[in-house]
Amino acid sequence: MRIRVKLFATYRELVGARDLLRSVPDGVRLADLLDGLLREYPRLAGHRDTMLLAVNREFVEPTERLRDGDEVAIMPPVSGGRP
Amino acid sequence: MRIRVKLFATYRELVGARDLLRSVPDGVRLADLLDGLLREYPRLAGHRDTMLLAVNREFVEPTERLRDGDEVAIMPPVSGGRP
Amino acid sequence: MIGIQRRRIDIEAVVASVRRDDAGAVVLFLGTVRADPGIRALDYEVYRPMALTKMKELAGRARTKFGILDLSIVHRLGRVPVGGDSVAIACAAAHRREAFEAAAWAMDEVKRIVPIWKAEAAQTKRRGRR
Amino acid sequence: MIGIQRRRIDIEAVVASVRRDDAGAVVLFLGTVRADPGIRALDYEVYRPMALTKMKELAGRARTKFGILDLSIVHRLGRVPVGGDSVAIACAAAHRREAFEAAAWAMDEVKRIVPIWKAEAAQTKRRGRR
Repeated sequence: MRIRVKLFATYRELVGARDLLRSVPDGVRLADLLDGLLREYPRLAGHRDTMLLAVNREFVEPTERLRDGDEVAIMPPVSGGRP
Repeated sequence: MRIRVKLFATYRELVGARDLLRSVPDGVRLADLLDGLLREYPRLAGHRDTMLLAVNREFVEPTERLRDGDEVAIMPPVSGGRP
Repeated sequence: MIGIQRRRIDIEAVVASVRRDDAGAVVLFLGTVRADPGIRALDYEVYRPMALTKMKELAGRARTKFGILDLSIVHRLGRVPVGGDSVAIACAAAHRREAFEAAAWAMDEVKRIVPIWKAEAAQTKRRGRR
Repeated sequence: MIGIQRRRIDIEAVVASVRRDDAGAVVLFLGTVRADPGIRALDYEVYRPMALTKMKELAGRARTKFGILDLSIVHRLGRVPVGGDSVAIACAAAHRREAFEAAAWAMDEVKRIVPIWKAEAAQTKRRGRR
């Protein structure tokens, strides 16, 4: 399966790319894709617990199963600042 | 002492005047002036418990002592409506 | 900016009156004349000098109580048609929580202690709605 | 009105987008770029299609949750100078309590679930403040 990965804000800077294309085996979960990316880009690893994950523009859990052509977004927490 | 009395909104309509001038004895309290006005304008009497009272543009209690030249305002509760 | 006026409220001007570079949040509240059954307009009556004094006082109290940067209040006087703004309150603060709280509190105070009364405007013969 | 735009936010237009004759209250919230030490501007980055979807969803949820009449959200993208509005939320309701609550809730939700990030704009050589 071909998966498009989008990176935003500080993660885009850490990885040095805005979009990645990855091939993964059928039926893989988002967590598996993510494990591979964190090995590939160790500077992302420290953010694993706080990152927001979306598939096709919906927030999902890492257990989400991916399908061919999915758009995965890996995002830092949104803009924040105290209320 | 000369006291100027201002009436607003529904009270102005009930009394049929926007301003009244009244002479009262020295050292009289607002409550005494008010008693006289309620006798003079009985249609105001039913509003006694809800009316707002001010002397020289400050809210006061009916026990407030009046002084010559004071401007007394007798006002319905302000515009209201639920929050 | 504290004001009582017959003319339409310029909301850009009310917002501009509280803007500051150290603000991170501005809240504007508009009280508008609602099309309740039979209502085409409201007439606002004001005890002007006392209303202005009370509005200034409550804007000052809002600054102290909520730690906001600035607060403006402008109220209409006379006839305001359905859909029109009868009152505008703008508040600037470093953070949004206190801007919302101060604006809501200020409007409650306007309704509680500022001598302004509304009455249904006399009906005209026209049947059409604005 | 739901929007993400590079150009300045027209606050009159955002307010106008929620006005209705059955509204008695309009609340406008503006998130503005605050002059924190060393900050001259912020750069906003957006995951646009997802951000638009989430903004539409949360405006719909606000209508249901608070019983408000309408809610608009407009966010800036790109560089916003100190004093500029980065986001505007306008809300119309029959009564003010729900207009304040819905606008405050909507802004919390924007900060929580709408994929928009801010970063300090790169410093220029100029020393003067705007």
